[in-house]
Parts: sequence; C-alpha cells; structure tokens
Amino acid sequence: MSNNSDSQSSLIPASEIKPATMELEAVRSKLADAKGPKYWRTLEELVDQQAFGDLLEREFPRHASEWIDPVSRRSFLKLAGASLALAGLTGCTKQPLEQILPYVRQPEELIPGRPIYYATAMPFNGHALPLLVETHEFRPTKVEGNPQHQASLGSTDLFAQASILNMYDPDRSIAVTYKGEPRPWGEFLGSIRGRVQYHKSNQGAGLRFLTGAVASPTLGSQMRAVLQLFPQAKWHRWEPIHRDSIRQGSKAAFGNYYDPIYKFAAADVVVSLDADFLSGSWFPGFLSYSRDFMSRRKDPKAGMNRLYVAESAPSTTGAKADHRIPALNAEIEKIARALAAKVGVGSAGGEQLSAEQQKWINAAAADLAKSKGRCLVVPGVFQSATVFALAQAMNAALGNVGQTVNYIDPVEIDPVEHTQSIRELADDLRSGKVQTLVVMGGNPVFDAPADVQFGDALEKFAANEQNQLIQLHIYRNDTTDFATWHVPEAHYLESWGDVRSYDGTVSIIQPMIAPLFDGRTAGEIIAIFIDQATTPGHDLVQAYWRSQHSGDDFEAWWRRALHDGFIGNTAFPARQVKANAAVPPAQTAHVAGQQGEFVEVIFRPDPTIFDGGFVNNAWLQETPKPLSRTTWDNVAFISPAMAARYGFLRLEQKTIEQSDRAKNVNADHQSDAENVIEINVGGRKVKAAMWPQPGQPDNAVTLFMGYGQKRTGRVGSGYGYDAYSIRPSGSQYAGFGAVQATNEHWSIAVQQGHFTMDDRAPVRSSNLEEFEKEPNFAREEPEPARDESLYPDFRDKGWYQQHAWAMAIDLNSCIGCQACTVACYAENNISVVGKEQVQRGREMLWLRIDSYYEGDPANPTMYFQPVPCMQCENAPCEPVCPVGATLHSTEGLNDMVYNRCVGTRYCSNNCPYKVRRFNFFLFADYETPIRKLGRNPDVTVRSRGVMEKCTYCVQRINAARITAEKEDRRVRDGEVKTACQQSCPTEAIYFGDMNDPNSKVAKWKKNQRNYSLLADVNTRPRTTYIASVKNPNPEFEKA
Amino acid sequence: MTTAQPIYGMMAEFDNPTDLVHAAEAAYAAGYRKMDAYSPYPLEEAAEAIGSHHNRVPLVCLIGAMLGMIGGYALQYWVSAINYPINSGGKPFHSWPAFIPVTFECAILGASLATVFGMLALNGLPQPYHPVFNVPRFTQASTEKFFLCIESQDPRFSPAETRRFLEAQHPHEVSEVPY
Amino acid sequence: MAQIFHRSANTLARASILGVVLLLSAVGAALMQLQRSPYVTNQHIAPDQPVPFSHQHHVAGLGLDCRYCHTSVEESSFAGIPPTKTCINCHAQLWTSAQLLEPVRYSFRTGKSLEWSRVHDLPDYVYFNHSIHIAKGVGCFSCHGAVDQMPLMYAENSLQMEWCLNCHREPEKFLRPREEVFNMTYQQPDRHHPVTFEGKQYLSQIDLGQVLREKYHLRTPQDITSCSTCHR
Amino acid sequence: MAPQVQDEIDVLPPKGVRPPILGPGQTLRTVTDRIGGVVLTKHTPVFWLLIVAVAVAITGILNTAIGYLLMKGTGIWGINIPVGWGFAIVNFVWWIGIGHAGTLISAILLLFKQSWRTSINRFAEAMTIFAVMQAGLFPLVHTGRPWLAAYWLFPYPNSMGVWPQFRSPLIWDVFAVSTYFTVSFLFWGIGLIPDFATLRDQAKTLTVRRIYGMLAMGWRGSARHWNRYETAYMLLAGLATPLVLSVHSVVSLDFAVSVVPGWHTTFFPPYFVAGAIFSGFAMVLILAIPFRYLYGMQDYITLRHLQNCAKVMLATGLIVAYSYLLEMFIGWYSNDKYELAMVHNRLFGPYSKYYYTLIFCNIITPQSLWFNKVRSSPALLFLVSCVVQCGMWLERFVIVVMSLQRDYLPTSWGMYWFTKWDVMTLLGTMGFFTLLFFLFIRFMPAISIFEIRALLPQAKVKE
Repeated sequence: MSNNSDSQSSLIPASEIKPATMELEAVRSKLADAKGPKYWRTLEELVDQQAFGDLLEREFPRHASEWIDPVSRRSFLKLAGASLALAGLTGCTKQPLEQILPYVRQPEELIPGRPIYYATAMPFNGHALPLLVETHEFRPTKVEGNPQHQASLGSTDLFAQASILNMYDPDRSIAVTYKGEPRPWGEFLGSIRGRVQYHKSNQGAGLRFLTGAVASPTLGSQMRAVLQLFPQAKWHRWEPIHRDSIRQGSKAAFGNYYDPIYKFAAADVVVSLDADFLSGSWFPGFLSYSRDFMSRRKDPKAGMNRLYVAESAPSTTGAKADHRIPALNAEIEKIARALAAKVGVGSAGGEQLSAEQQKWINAAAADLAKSKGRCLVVPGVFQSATVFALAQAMNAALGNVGQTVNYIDPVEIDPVEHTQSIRELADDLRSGKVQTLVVMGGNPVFDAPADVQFGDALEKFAANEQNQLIQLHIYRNDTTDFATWHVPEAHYLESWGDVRSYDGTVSIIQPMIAPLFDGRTAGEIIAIFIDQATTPGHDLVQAYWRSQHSGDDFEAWWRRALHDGFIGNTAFPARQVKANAAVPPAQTAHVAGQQGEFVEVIFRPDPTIFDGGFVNNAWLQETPKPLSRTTWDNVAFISPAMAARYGFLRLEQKTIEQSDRAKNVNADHQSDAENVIEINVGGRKVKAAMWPQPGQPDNAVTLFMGYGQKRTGRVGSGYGYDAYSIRPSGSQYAGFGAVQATNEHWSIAVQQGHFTMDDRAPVRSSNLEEFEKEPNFAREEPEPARDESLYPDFRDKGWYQQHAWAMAIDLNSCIGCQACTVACYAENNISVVGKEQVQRGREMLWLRIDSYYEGDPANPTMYFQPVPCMQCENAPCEPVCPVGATLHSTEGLNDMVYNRCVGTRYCSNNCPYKVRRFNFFLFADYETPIRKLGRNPDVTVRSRGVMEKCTYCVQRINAARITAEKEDRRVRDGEVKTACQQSCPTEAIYFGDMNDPNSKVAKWKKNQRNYSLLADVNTRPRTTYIASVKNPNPEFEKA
Repeated sequence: MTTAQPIYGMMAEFDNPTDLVHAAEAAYAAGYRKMDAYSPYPLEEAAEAIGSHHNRVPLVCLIGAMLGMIGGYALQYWVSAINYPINSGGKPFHSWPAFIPVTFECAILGASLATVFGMLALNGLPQPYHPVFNVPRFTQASTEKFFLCIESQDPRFSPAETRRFLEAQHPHEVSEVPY
Repeated sequence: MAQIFHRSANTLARASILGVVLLLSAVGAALMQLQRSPYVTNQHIAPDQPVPFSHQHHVAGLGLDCRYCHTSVEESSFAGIPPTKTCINCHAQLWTSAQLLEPVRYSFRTGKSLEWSRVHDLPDYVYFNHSIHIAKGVGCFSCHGAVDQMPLMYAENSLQMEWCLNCHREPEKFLRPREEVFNMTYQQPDRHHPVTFEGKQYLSQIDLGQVLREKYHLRTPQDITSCSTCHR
Repeated sequence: MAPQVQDEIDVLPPKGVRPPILGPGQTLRTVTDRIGGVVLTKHTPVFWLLIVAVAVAITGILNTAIGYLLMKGTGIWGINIPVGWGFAIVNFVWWIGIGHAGTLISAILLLFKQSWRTSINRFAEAMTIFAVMQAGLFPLVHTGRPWLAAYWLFPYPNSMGVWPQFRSPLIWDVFAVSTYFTVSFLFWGIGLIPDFATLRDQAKTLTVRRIYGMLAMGWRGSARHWNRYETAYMLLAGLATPLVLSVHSVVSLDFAVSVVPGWHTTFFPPYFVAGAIFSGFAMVLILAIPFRYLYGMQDYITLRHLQNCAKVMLATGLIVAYSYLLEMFIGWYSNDKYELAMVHNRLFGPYSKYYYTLIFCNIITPQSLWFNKVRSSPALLFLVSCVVQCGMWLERFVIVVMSLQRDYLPTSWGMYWFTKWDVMTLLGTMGFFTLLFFLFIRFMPAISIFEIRALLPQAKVKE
C-alpha cells in the first residue's frame, strides 16, 4: 500500500482509505464514560474485550499482543521481580501455581532482581530536567535526579517524579489514526511521503510546523534542514507557559535574546519582583536555584541571606520571604520603578504606592545598596518585559553582573516570541495559506490565547478537504479533533533524543523501554521530511553528535555521555552584555466597560498539573496544591477581604483564626462547597470556584490554567474550569476583568481544613535577632526524661544498638514544593483514590505537607511542615493493635505488616499525628496490565481493608543493609536515602543512623533548633524538626 | 399386695409443702435414709429433712476458676514474653497490668462452665428416663403437688412396711414406683 | 404411661454430649493439620514442567555447580532461572535430537521462553533475599533439601513462617562454612563426622554454629525476627 | 390480650402503699397455666405474627447491608481518617450496654434477695443474650478484613507462629464479650431447666413433651437436685456480678487506654457501667410494658416492677449526669490544651447540637422520674425509656466521633458523615433483636415459673 502512495505525488482522498470495522473513537468514547472511582478498572472491562481484541487484530496485528499481554512483546519478560510487583495480599491460604519465564538469551548487564539505573533527561517547558531512572528488568519504576548534573544536583520536582505515570497511562494514544480510524504506520508513512513530494514541488509553500519551545540540538538541526529543503515552510512555536516577557525584556535591555543565570549562593540580599524561583520548574533552574538559595539558610549563624518578595499571586516563594508584600501585577512594575530609582536606575515616575509597599521598597533599596555585588534582583517570568529590563538594569547598576547574575545565549533553539508566532499561524490558517500543518506535542486548540481563536482557525483550515493536519501527541486531545493523521508520541522514557538544561548543558535522552504503544518521537516525524524516514531515533541523535564531536574517540565519548547523563562543558559561556539604562515607558493594558467589580485577573500555571499536560496524571491530581491544599480541581484565588465583601464568608475576616473558625463551624473540611464566581475578561467569561486565599492581593483574582479539558483520559476530565478560554494574548499572565458573584456552588476536595496552629505550635519559628537571644526557643516543651517512665528503656535490652534510623526535617529549607509527596507515591506504590474519596477524607498519601498561616490574612506569615510517620519509640499505634500488625523493629522502625493487618483502624485513631492511611476500598489497581509494569517490585501492593503508612522506605534500608553486610561493614551515612529525601530540591530532609555520631542526621539532632512534634505526648518521635529562623531586616520598621 | 419383680420405691403424694416436710422428717426419724423429696420449686426444708445439707458444687467452681485464671495468664505470659517477644510501643514484654483483664475473664469463664456442668454432673443429669416418672400423677411434681419417695435400696425398706408408714403421713395418695 | 423416653435415652443423652465435645476437638485438630498439609503448602509435590529437568542427573550425576545455572544467587535476591541459552550451551552437542528436549530447542529457535512452574513460591508480601543467606553461610540444602537427589524438583520444606522462624531464632543450628554452602553432600558435624573450620575441629553443630555466628556477624535473633526483615 | 384488664390492674393504690409484686388470687396452678399457657397454646396471636413478619423484613435489610459491606469494604460507611470509628463501634457499645441490665437484674438483685426481680429476670436475661449477639456482630464486621479477624483475634497455634497482641484492649474485648455471652447463656439456660420440666409435664402432645423433655434433661424436682441447683445458681450470680461490671469497664478501656483527648480518662469504667445499666433498664421497660400489655401479664409484672425499674434508671441517670459534668470539669481542671480544646469542641464544635440533644435526653428527661405520677404511668415510662435509649446512643456517638474528629494536629481535623449503609446496619440489628425476642416469648416461658411459685404464700412451709 505504501508503494503506490509513494509513486503518486498528489494527496490521497479519503475514499481510497478503507474504513475500519470498528471505530477506535467508539472505544474512546466508552473510555470517556469511565470516570472517578471507575478509574482503577481495567480497559478490557470498559471495552468489550473480544470486540476490541478483534478490532486490533484486524487493523494492526502488531498491536494485538499488547492488549492480550503488554509485557510479552517487550525486550524483557516477567521474572520474579515482575511477579512480585503484581503482589497482592492474597497469600495466607493456598498458594496459586505461578509460572516463571526465564530469558532465552539474558542481557549481560542484567542481574535478575537487581535494579539498574540509567541517566536520561526530561524535556520540560523548553529546558531539561536531568534524571537517573531506576529500572527493574528494563521496566522504569522510579525517577531520581542526576546528582552530577548542575540542573538537578540529585533532586527532582514533582513533574519529573510523576512523569513516569504518564508513560504507564492506559489512556495514552495507542494507534496511528486517519480521521479517527486506526491505520498501520506504513499507510501513514505512505500518505506523508506523498505530501512531502508535493511540498518539495512547491518549495514547501503551505507547509507549517508547530512545536513547543525546543531545546533539543538534534531536533533543531533537523528543523533547520527541513527549512532549507522547503524554503517556503515555516516553523511556529507555542508554549502556553512561555517566557515572551523575558525575550522582549532582554531585547529591550540588551538588544538581543539572552537567558539570565542567577547565582543565589553568592547573594546576601535577594529581591524578587514576582519571581517564584522557589516554586516550580517553569522558572528555569528552579532545582539548583532553590538548592543554592537554601544553602545560605541552613545555619542562621553563618551569614544568612535575606529575601524580599513582592508578588501578585501567593506562592511558596513568598512563603519563604523575610519581607513579603502582596501587590497587584500592575503595581509590581511601579514597585520595580520606584526601587530602580532608589538604586539609581531611571527616575521615580511618582507612582502612588501603599505605605507598606513604600516601606518595603525603602528597606529593600537600603539593603541592596549595602551589599553591592552580593545582591540580586530577580524578575518573574510572568512579569512584564519592563520589569525584566528594570531588574537587569538594577543588577548592572549594583554591580551584580558576573557576580550573582550572568547572561547566556537562549537555551531554546532559534527562540521566537511564542504569542506572535501562534498568531501568525492562526492568521495564515484562516487566510488559507496553509495546506499541511504538522503539530508536534502541545494542544493549541485548548491552550492558545483566547483571542487567537485557534480552534476556529483550524476549522476554516479543515474545511478544505485537501488540507491535512498531522498531529504527534502522547494523548488524543482537543487538537486531535482536527487532525487528519494522529500519531502516538513516544514518552521521553521510550525515546532517543537530547535536550539542553537551563544553563545550556546537553543531556542525551535514552529510552528505558521500547515504546509501549509504538510511539514516535518528533525527530522521527521530521526525519520523514528530510528522507530519513527509516533512520531510527537512536541513529538520528548519534549522527548529529558525531557531526558535532571532533576527535576519533566518539564511541567512548558517546558512552560516557550516556553514562553521565550529560555532555561535559556544553554549558553556554557567559556573554559580556551591557544593559542599557534607558527604562522603557510604562504600559498597562486596560479593558474597560464591564459590569461587576473591576479587578486584576492573574493567570498562573497550575502548581500540580502545570499547563494541563499532566491533567491525566492521577498522582499530580491528588497531590495537594501548595498553600490551598486543594486537589482534583483548580480554584480562583481571591483575598479573604474580597470574599467577605461578597458575603462568601460568614463573618468579616480580621484574623486567620476567625476565617478558619468561620470556615469550619459546620463545614466538613474534606469537601468545601465553594461559591462560584464569574470572571469576565474582554467579554469572555468563565465560572470558577472562588478560594479565599490569605496573602492574595485585594482586588485581584488568580486563575490557574490547565484544567477544564474536554478531551482527556479517565483521570483528568470533568474537573475544574478552563482559564485558557478567557486568557487574552494582550495580557497573558495578568490583565483586567470583571468579577461577579453567582449563587452556584462547586465542591472542592481539600486535604486540610484548618490552617491555624491553635496554640499547639507544631511549627516553631523565630527570627535571627531573637534566635541569638534565645537559641533554645524551639525546646519550650521538652520531652519527659527517660527515667520518668515506668517502661523499660529498650536500649538496655539490646534494641536500637546497631542502627537507629531517624529523620530530621529542616523547616527553614522546606519550600512546600510537593516533590517529596509525589516521590513517595512513586516509590511506595501508593494508591490514588479519586476526588470523591478525598472529599470523604480518605486520601492515601504517606507524606503530607501541612501549611499554616499566621497573622493578618491580607499578608500572613506562611509555614510548611512535611509530616511523614514519626516512627515514635513509644508508638501509641502499636499497643492497641489486637493482632500485632504494627510493631517496633530493633532498629526503631515502626513496622507495618500489611499481611497481618485485619483493619480495626484503632492504630490510626490512636495516632496523634494522623499519618496512617487505610484502604477503605480496593484502591490498588490489580487489573490494568500496564499499571503493573510501573510498580516498585520491592514494596507490597496493599489490598482492601489494610492500614498503611510511611515506612522510612524500609525496602531501601534493607537493600543497603544487605549490601553492607555482604561487604562486612556498617551501612554508611547517606547510603540509605528515603524517596522524599532524595527528591527534595533544598535538602530539607535528613535521614540516617542516629547511632553514628558522624551522620548528618545525628548532627542535626544535636542542633539546638531540633524539636519533636507534640513532644508533650511523650511518643518520642524518631522524626524531628529543625525550627525555622527568618532573617528580617532589623531596620525594616524604621525604613 | 407384694409383687415379685423388684420395685424402685414407694411414693407418697402430698398437697402442700408442709405435709411433705413433716413426712420427710418422720421418715428420717424412722431411720429411712435412701429417699428423696420432690417439689415444683426449691424447698430448703425438704432437703434438710431428708438429710442433704452440703454439696460439692462450690469446690468444682473454685477449681474451674483456678484453672481458668492460671491458664489465661500463663498463655499471655508465654506468648508475649517467651514465644515471640515483641516491642509494642516500648511496653515491657511481660506487661502484667495489661494481662489482668484477660486473666480475669478466663477465670470467670472457667468457673462458670465448671459450676454449670459440675452441677449437672453431680445431679446425674441429663437423665430423661427415671423410674419416678412411672408414677402417672408424678407429672404434678412440676406443678403443684409434693412427693416423697422411699427407695427400695434402703435397708429398712419393705414394700408393706414402708407403704404403711407412708400412709400414716396422711398423703393424698401412696403408690408403688416400678422400675 | 408417664415415661416419655425409653431407658436407653439416658445413655444416649450422655453419650451424645460426650460425642459433640469429641467431634469439635477433632475438627479443630484436623484444621490445624490442614493448614500445614501439602495440600496447602504444595510441599513434596513436583508440579508439571515443560521439560522433566532432573537436578539429580545434572547435580549428582554430572556434578554441575548450583551457580552454573542459578547465576545471580550470590548477588541478588533472586537466584535466577537459567535462560534457554544456558541449556543450549551443552545441549547443542548432547541429546540434540532427544524428543524430551524439543521444548528447549523450540524456545531457542523461536525466542519464546520456557514456561516453568514455580516450585518454591513465597507469598508476594514476603521478601526473601538469596544473596544475604548465602553470605551468612546458610546452605542451599537448608531450605531446598537434597536437590541432588530429586529427579523432579519439589519443595522440601513448607516455606511457612513458623518454618522460617526455626532458623531465624536459632541460626547456629543450621549455619555452615561459606565454602560449604553449595556443597550438597556436606554433613553437619557430630561425634562421628567432625567438621574442620579454619584448622579447628568441631564435633557438634552448636559449637560450629556459635563460631560461625560470630565470624559472619549474624544479627541477633531479635533483629532477624523483626517484621520488616521480611515484610514491607 | 385484654386492655381492660390492664386498666383495672394499673389503678394507683392509696398513698404510701406500694403496689404488690403479684396480683391477687394466684395459686401454684394459675401461675403455671397463665405463664405456661403462652407457650403451650395452639393458636398464635395475630400481633405476634405481624411483629415477627416486620422483624424478619428488617433483618433482611441487615443481611443486605452486611453482604454489601463484605463485597465492597468498610468504605461504604462514613468512616475516614481521622474518624476511623463510626456507627459500628457506637452501636457495639450501645448494644453491649443494653445487655447489662439483664445480668444485673438476674445476678445482683438475686444476691441482694430482691424478690421483685423474679417476674422480669427471665426475659431480661434473654434480652441480654440477644443484645450481646447484636453487639458482637459489630467488632467483627467493622474490621477491614473480617474473614481474617474472625480467627486471628483468638490465640491458636497457626502456621505463622504469631499470636494475638494481648496488650490491646480489643483483645480484652474479645475475651470479655465472649465470656459475657457464654456466662449469660449458661445462667439463662439453667434457669430454664425446671420450667422446661413444667412444660414437659403440661404439654398435650407427645412430640412437644419430648422436645421440652430433652431440654429439661430429665429434671424431676428432687430435693437433692434443688439443693445443688440453688448453690450453682447463687455461684453463677456471684460470678456474673463482677463479670458484668468488668465487661463494660473493658469496653470503656478501648477508649480510656488511648491517647485521644476525650477518650483518655480514668473515670470511664464506672461512667460506662452506670450508662450501661441506665440504658439497660430503659430497654427492660421498653420490652416489659408492651409485653405485659399484649399478654395480659399485669398480675406478674405489676406497677411495682415498673416503678422499681424507673427508680434504678433515675439513680443511674444521675450517675451518668455526674459523669458528664466530671468530664467537663476534668477537661477544665487538667488545664491541658488538648483537653480544653475537647471541651470547647463539645460545646461549640461542629457537632455540638448532638451534645446538647444528648444532655436533654440523658439528664433533663430522666428528672421526670422523680414524680410518682410518671413512675406509675406505663405510657410515660415507655416514652421516657425511648428518649433515654436515644440519648445513650448519642452519648456513644459523642464520645467516639466528636473526640476523633478533632484531636492533636489541626491540619488533620476532619468531619464524619454517616451513610445509608450505616443506618441500615443499625436498624437491621434492631429488627434482628426484635425477631429473636419474640421467638423467645413464643417458645419459652418469658417469666420464671418456678421462682414465681416460691413467692406465693401457700408455697411456704408452716410450722
């Protein structure tokens, strides 16, 4: 079939393609019906197995095997490890007879039952997250950061942690389709070759490519090749969470595109102008930046840095600030100007600012002036170009360039301003200039700016039968509706490729597993256009680097690059650039003439599902969003005062305590029925559940993007509102609009109802001055001495003598980013329960991050406190268990024996920290075959009716101990890292052996700021906390 | 009217408890020992009269209690301190205060079972067949009549003698109890 | 006739009470036995295998070392089931036409795995690690029995928790010198068969076991009977 | 059966004179016929059939609820984290408490030689047994894996080599409740033997006589037997008395042993026992009043009995009221922040309305029993008893749920909403209880015949 299509150079009319016997769409729609609780049922159950099987057999036999057994076709076989991964708690009675399938030819590197780690990198929002991936019998099971890589330093963010679940997502696109009908790859190839021939004939006129921000040198070079071959063709870029303002700003400041690289470790004073560099990877370099920043806060005595934050939407960065000032987005620019004027850049434009803001500016300016060359002004990626220009001008003026900030060539290949790029494309689509559009990744129909009306443009485009849209995506999404051809995209863990991290360093992306659904990479699609259709992804990448590498040691060099996970000194050198002091004029976009309250509307990526790409990721959906602790939905932040004005809160908000009580008088915290407000931006309206968020600036609504998708999998659909639908290209991160109350309600699943400490001081904090006066402030309620107890000290009985595992959590460093929570999900096979169950208070996460607010709701102090199992030495949960299913190990672990548990839940009732989780239903997915592949074979999959909780990753402890014992030595400090500890960007979690005096954890336990949670209950927790110390400016009040 | 085949005893029926008790006392005085009184509800005087004072039920009860108590505690001690000692929330292996409730319950259980089954055994129950049921009017013994039965095993028993003796106690009726 | 029961009813009544008591205790005892019986544990039952592989022939007969096939036993939790390649190494020359071995050749031709049935199958919530047991001087024999005498493979032991505890509570009763771990003919020392370890003669297993416990730094019974040693 | 009978019996005696324990004109024969008649009569009363039919239907609901529970898991109930215990445990404590009155009447009043007990002890004991059966159901099904809990909670030599954890109050529960059931059953059983003998001898047909004959085990009223019998009966009473006190104490330890504010209090045992007797006597009245009315038993269960029950209720009710106050006082006096928060939560928390309802039911309402008028009016007593019964259920709800929902860390505070399955289970056990009770009334003497006989004047031996 492919041959004849080869020969003819015209387009294939639909008539020539035989229709499928059963529409894959039908299957899809069936899937779409399965929502919420049904999410953990099997695909086969939803689709009549026989029918679906037949369909696949007939349409493309190559796929058939996957559905019968996705394992068999892979380069690995079910071994003991695998069968353990399928572990249920179904033992006890008669053992079922199990099969065991050895290799036919066993790969040398593989030792069955032992994990192997491979280095790779995850492309994210135009840069790389460098990773090490743990694989069991060539099944990737866990993602870790690459310790050698500057952009990771061994830590990861929640997106990297959760990305592995997307690969094992049964809702992934499983087949090449033509107008929704399954087609073999060959047929697609034929048809596209046809178009390629056609476009060769017309210089590529009407041939367009749309990708996200590309940071892959190989793909870049391919695109360049394509554009040479087709001079008329165009390459458009659209990334919904783009950094246009930085592009424009750097044009304004330096006359060209540059990326700033900050050195927080060297900065004594940091001023953030809405820069949430402690919040997420959409701020490139987030991981290493937060590590560097917190390295200056571990020991208050050793030159603690100071952080000033002016922000328009409450963020975890603001939570860590020493001086935080909430401000409207528009005000940030004014603040920037005023601050700039004070440090000698430009002149104050007589901005009218509130007294607090003025005070903040004065203090910050003074501090900056005091520490020239050792300070840093950081502009937010969501701020205006002006703010960026001003900030860099200030850095120049303060002599920070080269000291705390450098400028490098953009990491993005051939950077463009995305907004402009997508608009051009839309216009061309409308005016019929486009015949072939290749969309690789992304979902423009959903996330393009509202006024661009990309969907409508595509409709016009698709109206012409001859036009073809070729889509490459891991899911079938809204854009698929217009796609002539849809090709399933390979997940990065299945792909060959390369990508640059924020500093330019290149990582080679190598696959952990053969594509589960025969997906393709962008490189492989582009290859078709430059007649390399048959070249496999690996060769494409290797060929490019062969061309780049000088010297004959390529093989060794290549192997090294793969092994290390990055190519040495590929980081971009710092450019000597001069910021021009000429400050661009103020510019504010005003949308006038709506009824309702006229407010600022702020758009932000969702903290857990980002731009919407992770919407079908159950782990991220159930991970509480920082600050609000909501799950499964996005909310609209408004200030408590505003909520009170609308009568949304029962009493006028004066203090957090009041708002808290008001909220909880007769509301059940797990599920808040929130009022719905209607936001109107330039005539486009969306209804969103409002959320009175302490710290939110007044007269501003913050909307989170990514939710409200219509075409997605079982996990993602049906939740939240679509902020993109009202996001104007003019003001993509903040504009103006009208807000109106409605009398509708939308119930939100919240994992925390009270945000006050209620005189229980779970979080202890102080500031530098007082800390010097009162160094033991954290110890006001010391634990009772051991000899006060009637119980024996088990140390005398030889317990806790060998190892005594313990954890210390540094509250100063914790930025509440949730990476640890997701890491825990991945490491410990934790089940996801769905929105309804979260609302019932049955979430399963083992490690929660409690958030507390203190003081004025308009601008409160915020604290984060990660709460895993405390592993109490006098564990209240243990003596109450009737069957002894939870007991103490000789190393002081509070063991939980799932297979012995009968589920009385008494232990949970008696746990003062409420860290225990119960399987109220069969939450674990025992059916979906593909899910089983991703499980950690070293951790039991818990069945119905069983209690579970944090184990300090006992599987890792045992592994390390066994290795150590075989080498006849003690376990070394740092040899055992818990999943949470390993993922933490700021090294806030220390874990190790208390008995080893040189261990990090032992040292931290001796720290005077170390305290136990609820010490007065005398549970003797092994997990303790290091009280936080802030570093406010002593002169602040005077300023 | 003596009969060839042996009989179980001679039974007199009375209308009220007082007559029964007096008859019993008289019989005892007359030297009869192997006899029994039957009443529809507990009649201490009758028991006294036929010379049955103490019984061994309390002893059986005590033994049961002891066994239960010791067994209960021993089990807990062996399990928690010897067979599989476990550190449960830092409590001692032999946490005796925690073992008291179960020990107590075991003691009560042992005692109760011993008492009930001891009582039945001592009474020789179950015994659905018994000669006294051969007397047609004996069904009244569980309602409103009172009976005194002098058994043939008694050395002083002679059908004629005993019948005469009983009739002297102005019973409602005297009848022979066949085996 | 006032009697409603026959004389025999007395005996019957008492007998039946006794009978009920006896019956109940009998049922209890039976259940206790059932939970330990081969029916539940599959002990001493050789399941059907695609190829009737004889350990007796390969180990006792040809003197193959365990590790020739079970390659990862010393460094991994999983001892490893030999890939078909391993069989073919020899059977490319030997018994090349034997019908019995057809499944092996088929597997090698087609790349389809041989589907063995597991003989030693622990419940999924039990995490057993071969390598550490080897390292501490627990012989293959201790758990797998006289494999070299098994024409067809079966489980020698019940693999039930109480059985594991026997050794985890008193390892000294089972330990042997590391170099003897894979030795199928090794005998525990007694008065008649002394065992020499590091130049010293031992006449009783307990003595040797104590020494080995020290030598191999075994953790205390307390340690290795902690739940998380095997359950996670 | 005849309401007008009731009217003439229930007239108040002149002031200062207490109503008799037995109606006038009773003889050994009448006692036997009236009480035995209920069982031996050929024709079954219509109301009996109706009640049993309804009870069977409700028992069906129970089976449905439990069947679904076993299929799906405890998630069908409202429980969650932090509120790990909900209706199931509340119901358990409630039913167990109800049982207590039975043992108290039959055992403790026997030791105190309270002759009025004899008319009500039999069905009070039956009530105990049936109530304990309902109670025993809950600890089992509330577990996540009942099929394992059913036997893992008992010490038996298993192939895992592990044993129950005897430090856990739940194990104490297992032993306490099973012992309590066994002993109550034995007590009730030997009490029945002589009455079975009576029925055996009164029955018309041979089959019936045989059936009761077997149950009577050949009882023939021998003086020697009576002697041992009486001793055993007394001994059992002596054993049951500390037992009944221990059972609810152990149940209260489920809470007292924990660290949860609102549970962790030393006065729970007496508090719980008092509450148990309180609700138990309420239940006795709830059963006795309709029973004497429906079966015309006013001669045997007279106003005297109702009044005495009411007095016991009043007394225990006051103890319970005192406990509530003490709970508050200790919370305040301890000056412990968690205890104080607990008190605050009781008074002003999201569930405070339940707490106030409880105060009304268990403290305010019983005060009406100070008045002779109320004590002597079966209708009013019935009403008060029902209110108290609800109150006692609420008490357990307040203790279990309100303490759990807000404990130590504010971040983990939560709410509890019950589901229809919770309600169906509670309702179902009530139906099952009723069913068992009416089957008992029909086939066994609901009033102890031989003990009533002993009360008659003509039963005494004259000198």
